Amino acid sequence: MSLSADGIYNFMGLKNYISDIYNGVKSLITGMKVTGHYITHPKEIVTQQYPENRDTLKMFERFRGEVVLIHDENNLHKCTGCSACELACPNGSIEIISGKEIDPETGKSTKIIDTFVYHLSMCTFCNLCILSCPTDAIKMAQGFEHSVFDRSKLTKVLNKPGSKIMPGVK
Amino acid sequence: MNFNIYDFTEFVNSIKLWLNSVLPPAAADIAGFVIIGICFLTFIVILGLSLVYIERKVCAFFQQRLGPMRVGFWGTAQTIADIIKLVFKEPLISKGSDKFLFNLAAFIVIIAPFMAIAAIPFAKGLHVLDFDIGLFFITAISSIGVTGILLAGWSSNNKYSLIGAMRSGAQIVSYELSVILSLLTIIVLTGSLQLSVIVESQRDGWWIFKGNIPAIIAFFIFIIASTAESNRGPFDMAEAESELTAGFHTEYSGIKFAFFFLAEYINLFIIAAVGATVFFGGWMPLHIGNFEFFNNVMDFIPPIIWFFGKIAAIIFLIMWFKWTFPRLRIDQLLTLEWKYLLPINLINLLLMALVALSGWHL
Amino acid sequence: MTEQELITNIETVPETQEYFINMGPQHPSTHGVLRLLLTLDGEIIKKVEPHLGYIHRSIEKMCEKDSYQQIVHLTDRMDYLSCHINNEAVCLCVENGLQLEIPERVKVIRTIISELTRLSSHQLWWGVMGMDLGAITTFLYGFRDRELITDIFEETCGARLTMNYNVPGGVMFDIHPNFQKRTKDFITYFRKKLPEYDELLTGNVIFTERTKDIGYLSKEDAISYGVTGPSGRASGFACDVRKRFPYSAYDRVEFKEIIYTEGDCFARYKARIDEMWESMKIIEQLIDNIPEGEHKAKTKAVIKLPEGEYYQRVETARGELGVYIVSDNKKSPYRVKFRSPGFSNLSALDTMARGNKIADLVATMSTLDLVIPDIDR
Amino acid sequence: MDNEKLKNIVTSVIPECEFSPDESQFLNVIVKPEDFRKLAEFLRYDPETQMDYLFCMTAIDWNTHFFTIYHLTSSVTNFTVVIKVKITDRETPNIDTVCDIWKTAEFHEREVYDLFGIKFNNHPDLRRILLEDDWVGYPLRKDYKDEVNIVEL
Repeated sequence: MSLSADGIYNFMGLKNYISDIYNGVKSLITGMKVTGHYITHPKEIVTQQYPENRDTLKMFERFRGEVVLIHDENNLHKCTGCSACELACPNGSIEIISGKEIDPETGKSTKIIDTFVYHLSMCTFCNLCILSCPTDAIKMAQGFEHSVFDRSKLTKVLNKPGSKIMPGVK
Repeated sequence: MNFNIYDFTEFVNSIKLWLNSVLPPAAADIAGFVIIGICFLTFIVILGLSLVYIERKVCAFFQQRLGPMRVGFWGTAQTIADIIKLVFKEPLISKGSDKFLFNLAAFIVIIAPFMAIAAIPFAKGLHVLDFDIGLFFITAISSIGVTGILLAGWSSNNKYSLIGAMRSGAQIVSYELSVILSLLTIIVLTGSLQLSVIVESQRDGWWIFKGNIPAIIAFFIFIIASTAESNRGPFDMAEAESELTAGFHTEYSGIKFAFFFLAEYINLFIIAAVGATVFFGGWMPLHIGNFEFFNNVMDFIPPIIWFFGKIAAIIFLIMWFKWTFPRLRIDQLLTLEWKYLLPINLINLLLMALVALSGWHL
Repeated sequence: MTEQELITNIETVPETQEYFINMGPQHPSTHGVLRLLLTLDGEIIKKVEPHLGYIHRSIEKMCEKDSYQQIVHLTDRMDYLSCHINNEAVCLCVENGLQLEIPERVKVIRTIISELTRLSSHQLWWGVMGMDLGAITTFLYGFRDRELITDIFEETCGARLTMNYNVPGGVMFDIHPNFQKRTKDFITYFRKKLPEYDELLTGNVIFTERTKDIGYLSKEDAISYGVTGPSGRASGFACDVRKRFPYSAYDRVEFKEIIYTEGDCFARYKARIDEMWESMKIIEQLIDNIPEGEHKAKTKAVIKLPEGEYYQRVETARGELGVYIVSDNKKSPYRVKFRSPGFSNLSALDTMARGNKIADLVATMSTLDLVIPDIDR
Repeated sequence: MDNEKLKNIVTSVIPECEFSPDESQFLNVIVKPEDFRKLAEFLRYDPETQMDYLFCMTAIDWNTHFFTIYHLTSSVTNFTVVIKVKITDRETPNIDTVCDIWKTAEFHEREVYDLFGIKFNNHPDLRRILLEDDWVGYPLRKDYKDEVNIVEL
């Protein structure tokens, strides 16, 4: 064994051995302090109890939950049936079945929507249909509770029965 | 019948006398066994359920969560619901497994803590087996459990289980040494393995305070080693969820899985009970020298509450470890034992002998 | 027993054998449906053979049918933890092809959200890494902090994970009025919480024992295997695309390229932790200086890229993502190739894990930060 | 190093290579499959080029022929070159492997084999990587038909 000062203090590596233990225990206690802090501060708990807080739970206005066709109080919507959204959709989750309506005043036939079919099961909520809509007839709503027992319920018809296109929207 | 919360001796004796008076001696003995057995079964089930609940809650609070909240008030009935689910689950046995050993393993695992719990003194006079090798009996019996783990891993016909079982074997063989040596450190002072004597010797103060520095070191080694022995995190190599999916009990389902689960928690209880008995005076209240008033106030708290309070504190400490630290690797686990704990333990034992000889302890 | 019999008896003692274990496709630490076929000798790994494709969705084939706007949302589903950066890569590539001048505001917004994405990805990685090593509490802490970022995303972009906030030419909406305040609040909060990560895991003696000198990858191997991102930089491979080929607003911010030379799990861990500090620095430099202007350049409804080939590389949270678009002047690309970082990073796993134990493989895998949909595409 | 110099270097190794138009992003070199291996080895080990990082490798089906495309860069000089190998044989397309030069090519070549059916000679472990082993056809080829899985919108 060398007689250097280090050699004496570090007798047979004993110093390293002890400092290993000391540093190890110290690091463990540092870790325990962090968890210890949180168990003594129950006010910092971040859990949200979901179904219970349903009333107070408000989604952000931009949150994309499902596509809806906007109807006003007179059951009028703005969809002209141009099927721009159908083309923009990457997954084919929008199907527009259009019909013809003859304007009683001018006698011209105009294209209107018959049914606006929305397959929620195929939608990826990419927002492209909303961007492509020239008349802002559709928007993303905040509803997110989509689970159903029957898959066919996910195929929705967005235009309400008896709804009409808003006058003046082309 | 004379029920006294501070001393159960008379109460237990009166039951014995009553049994002997209504039954022939042999039948009275058998009836006594049955009563004790039923008591312990109920106790263990309640204990297991409540410990699972406590663990989940404690873990949740460490992690800034709420834990189970749905079933019952604050989720108190959650574990009962879990047990009901486990009982009704199909007990699957995987193809190619050794069916006999597979079933046997679950029972061995649960029997070991059942036997060990008998020797634990709950309060004065509330003690089933009080023989002169009590501590030895507990350490010996509780290490039978590893046989069950080995069998479970071997008979499952699953390589993950096998690795887990082998790890567990290596681990328990190593850590058994440290547990016993750290307990021996205190035995040097008490001079007896009988648990009631150990408790009685701490009437004027617990060994962790009286026994000077070596006792404190011994306590921490005991906690570390016994956590490892019960296969709990950070030493849960045998289960090692992220490496071996679930280790030795990968293939178990239903009630047999519940046995493994229950055994883990009862082992936890036994460790804490032994630790409390040896280091913290068992059911003995906290007494400080000549502070008569303080000692009287402490005496007013029933011993059974003292005992369970100490156990709860130790269990909390072990849970704190589990929910803070990452898991060790198997070779590091063995390094920790053979390079650190065992040498420290041996030196500590020598120190304690020195302390005992020189009378430095209180 | 004669001597001869003894010798034959000794010879019939079975030798140790190598055996196989299937790790995955369902396994807690493969983080998805990755299957690793391990050849083991006891607990020592002799060989790791990844079997991929359990979540292959043929995104490249789908791109050949979709318009350029539609491609963007598919990239969300590759590396879902750095979805914004993936989107950005496609958009930059398309803008590059169209020679489109995008507003300064867009560049800054994209950079801020990219860095937030990187932060959230690293937070998740930190939590999962701790969980892989057995410290389950870290998982919850990581997610706790990540939640605040996803809230910012939800408010501004409209979704928490697959945001699809980019469109060719800009971003989908302008930033929400609360965006700057929320982001600043988050940075102040996270500057306090990040040291906690160090206390809980980085300094922990068990953790350092588990990660130091484990899963070593040399610089030569890192370059040869194309291991990029924090994993590559931990081996000394200076591969930060943000520095080498600055895009968006990275040319005007100051940040350090984190380089470690150890090449082990701990270096990869440290690289990511340090990267979180750098990301916060970048965000702080930009958040108050978002230039006024349009949030989107004018593009035609049907985008047709001129004939040619376009390559765009960006730095995702996992490494270098390359988007290679070959166009034949139609409304959908002729061929799209995504050079995903995870795919190349995974190929180095065998080299890194050999000779280590099963537990080390788990540590190595989690420091590589694999996202399986990114690998399989 | 600039494009001109690199062009000269490449021509000195493979005299009959083509270069793509100037306005493309990187320098594109189009070579024949039999010359490719030589060029790859040269670019990797020549002290002047040191293309040690293959950052993207893929293939394109141009109906009459395939291109396998190697994006190479150097971690030392930061210069990028794209090698395109024109494979005219559609029935049994094959090309030499480079996975001993750039290890990352091992996975990428398997992917190309999986999706395009281009065989890489001397590849140590050429199996399908993303699709199942019994998959019929090569999906990224332009003439690939799958009535079940591909829905034409």
